[in-house]
Amino acid sequence: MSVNLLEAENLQLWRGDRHVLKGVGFGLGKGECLQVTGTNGAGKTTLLRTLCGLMVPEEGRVLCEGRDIRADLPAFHSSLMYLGHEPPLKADLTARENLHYWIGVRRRLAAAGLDAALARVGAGAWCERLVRTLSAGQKRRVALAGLALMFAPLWLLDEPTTNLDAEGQQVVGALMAEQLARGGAIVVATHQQLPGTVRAARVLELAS
Amino acid sequence: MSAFLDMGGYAAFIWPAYGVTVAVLVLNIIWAHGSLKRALETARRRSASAGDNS
Amino acid sequence: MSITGLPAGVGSSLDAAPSLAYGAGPAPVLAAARLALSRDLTLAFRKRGQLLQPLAFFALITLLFPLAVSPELSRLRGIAPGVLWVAAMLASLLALEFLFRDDAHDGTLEQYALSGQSLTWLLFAKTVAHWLLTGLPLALMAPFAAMSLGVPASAVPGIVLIMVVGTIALSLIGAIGAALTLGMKRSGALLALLTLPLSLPVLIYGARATELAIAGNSYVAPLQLLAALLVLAVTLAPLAAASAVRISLE
Amino acid sequence: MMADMRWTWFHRLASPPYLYGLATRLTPWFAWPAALLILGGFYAGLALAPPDYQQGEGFRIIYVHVPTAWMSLMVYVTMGVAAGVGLIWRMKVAHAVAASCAPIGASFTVAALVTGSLWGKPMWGTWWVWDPRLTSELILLFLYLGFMGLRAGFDDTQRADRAGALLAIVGLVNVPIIHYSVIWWNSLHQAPSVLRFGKPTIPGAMLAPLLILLLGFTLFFAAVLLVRVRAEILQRERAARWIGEALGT
Repeated sequence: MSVNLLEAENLQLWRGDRHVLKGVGFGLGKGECLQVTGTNGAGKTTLLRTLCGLMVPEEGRVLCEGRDIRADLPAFHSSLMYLGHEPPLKADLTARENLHYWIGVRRRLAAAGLDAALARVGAGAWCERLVRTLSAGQKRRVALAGLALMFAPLWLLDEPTTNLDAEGQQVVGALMAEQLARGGAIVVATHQQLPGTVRAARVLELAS
Repeated sequence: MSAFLDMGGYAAFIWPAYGVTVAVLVLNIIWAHGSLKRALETARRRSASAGDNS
Repeated sequence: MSITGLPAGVGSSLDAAPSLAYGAGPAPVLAAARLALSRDLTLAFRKRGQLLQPLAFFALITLLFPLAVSPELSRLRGIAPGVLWVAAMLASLLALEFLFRDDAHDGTLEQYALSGQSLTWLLFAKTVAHWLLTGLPLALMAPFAAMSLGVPASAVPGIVLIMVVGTIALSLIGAIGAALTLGMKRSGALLALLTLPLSLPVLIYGARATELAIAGNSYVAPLQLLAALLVLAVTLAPLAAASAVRISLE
Repeated sequence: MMADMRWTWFHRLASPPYLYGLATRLTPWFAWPAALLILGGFYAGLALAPPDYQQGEGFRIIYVHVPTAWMSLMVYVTMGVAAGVGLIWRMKVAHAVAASCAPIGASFTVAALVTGSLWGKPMWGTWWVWDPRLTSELILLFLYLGFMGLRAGFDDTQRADRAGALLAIVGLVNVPIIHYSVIWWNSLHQAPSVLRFGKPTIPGAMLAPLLILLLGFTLFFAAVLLVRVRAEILQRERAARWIGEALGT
């Protein structure tokens, strides 16, 4: 039996009085995509944040390749890319500078790579503009370029297609398909249909 | 007795000092019991309403 | 615990995949910290107006004392160390609110916490950037404020040196308070309540050293104590700030 | 195996129902001796102890000032240690202990300041002197207020617990630094004529009431803390099933 890339065991988490995660468990192998659905406030974002180790469940644990992620969080984080619903961009930096600082903190970056990633998401024409002048969809694309640059085996995406037009959604779909094809895994929280040709190996519905 | 209360002329300092200390002791007891009572009441109400629901 | 057994181009095995044009390998922690530093400096220079605020505040407080106490330089000289340090403490406190606020809001701190790099180092870099933008200008401006209070020019090098050491310590201690109050709607008064008592030793040694410098005496002893505080703050404060940021992300 | 045995008490204490029951049972065992010791100590301090040859009857304030000052510091240390345990082992009940400590400690810090000032007036001639002990006590009050203010600033108990705990630990590291800085500062500006609270060698008849009161106040703290901890546990565990069983509803 092969070890799962990511595995959650009986995650229990309370927020004050609210029992947000009630025994969530799943296994996710290489090249698989898990779709997390549920109404607003059902705990999709909480689950993603727990999976990446920002929140600590009261019970249960998250395993990466069979080892508890708490044993070595920095190593786990360097093989993970988490994209929240707001792209972490600075309004007073250009799109390109944002990517340079954001991804550069994690990985060595070459200028050519940066340009290629920006072209990939269709940001080549406006990547030197300040982010404050970009539309919500354009900001989202810059965040996608970050995804394209980070070759993390594990992607945790929170509503990746928000604010994107049809073409942008195709880019997300292509990026996700590529990630799965090279053996990475994706956990995606969305109540929309998965973009492009991506199919979820598993669907996890969170009840509120 | 009045000599004791006079405290050798230091009465104006000694008795307020003891008064403040005793007040803090008593207030601590009252506060602690008050918070426990409130917590108990809330807990009782909650467990009673939980019992009704099931 | 890097993930193994994935095809080339994925995760840690990326290092062995030169075919990818993107450049490879995790960034060394010092390079990451340098990037975090230059990012904050770049951002600050895009919004230059904010840089001047603590300086103007510092000058304004210094101005209050001659008006409130007396314009006599001989009297002002006596209270100059206290005025300089109280003004420096309040000015650096004012600037602290912006230290993590924006980065917490737009998710940058979250990405730092998930970068696989040491959050302690990244926050240390941020604090250094903050000091370069607020503490250092304050230390450089202190001589002018001091001379307006009747301090002799001979004391200027000493004052700058003492101020440099003291303001670094103030920034580091302040970073803990700033990180603890993240996620609160209104934190101004609370930030002062948390930070000022913890920075009192800096005030005590800094003001004493300044007093000795103004009198033309040796200020080595209090400066050494100030430096000891700085060493302690450098080793412990970023750790505490990193834990506080992690708590705010939970 | 030995290690397991040694740690069971720690894990039992960490369980809210166990600690709740233990606190309920233990409270009278601390409360009654505390009441006896404090009443006896006050009587001995006010009536039995001989007057001081220098300060006359005025020295009797020592029997309220020193115990309250001792409490202010001891409670802070307890709070810091509990906070550390809570932060490191993610133990909910330890956070409940730390949160319960703050108002108790703050109230005794106020008492120490007031009694110190009342002692200072006949000795120094002014209500307030920047004496190192009083100054440190005042800073300690601000540390308590900061801790309570930070906790109050969060809506979410878990976050308040963890942020407060970190502050308590930072404060605990800082308390000695602040204290020695204040002593150092004061040694520079000492006015020669001032009569200071020294470390006088107290004769046995004067010392005995003080020791009785120190023990009495410590037991009093334990009793009040246990009651407050129960309230905090009830608040934190309000969704848990054991509460209904414990209350018999």
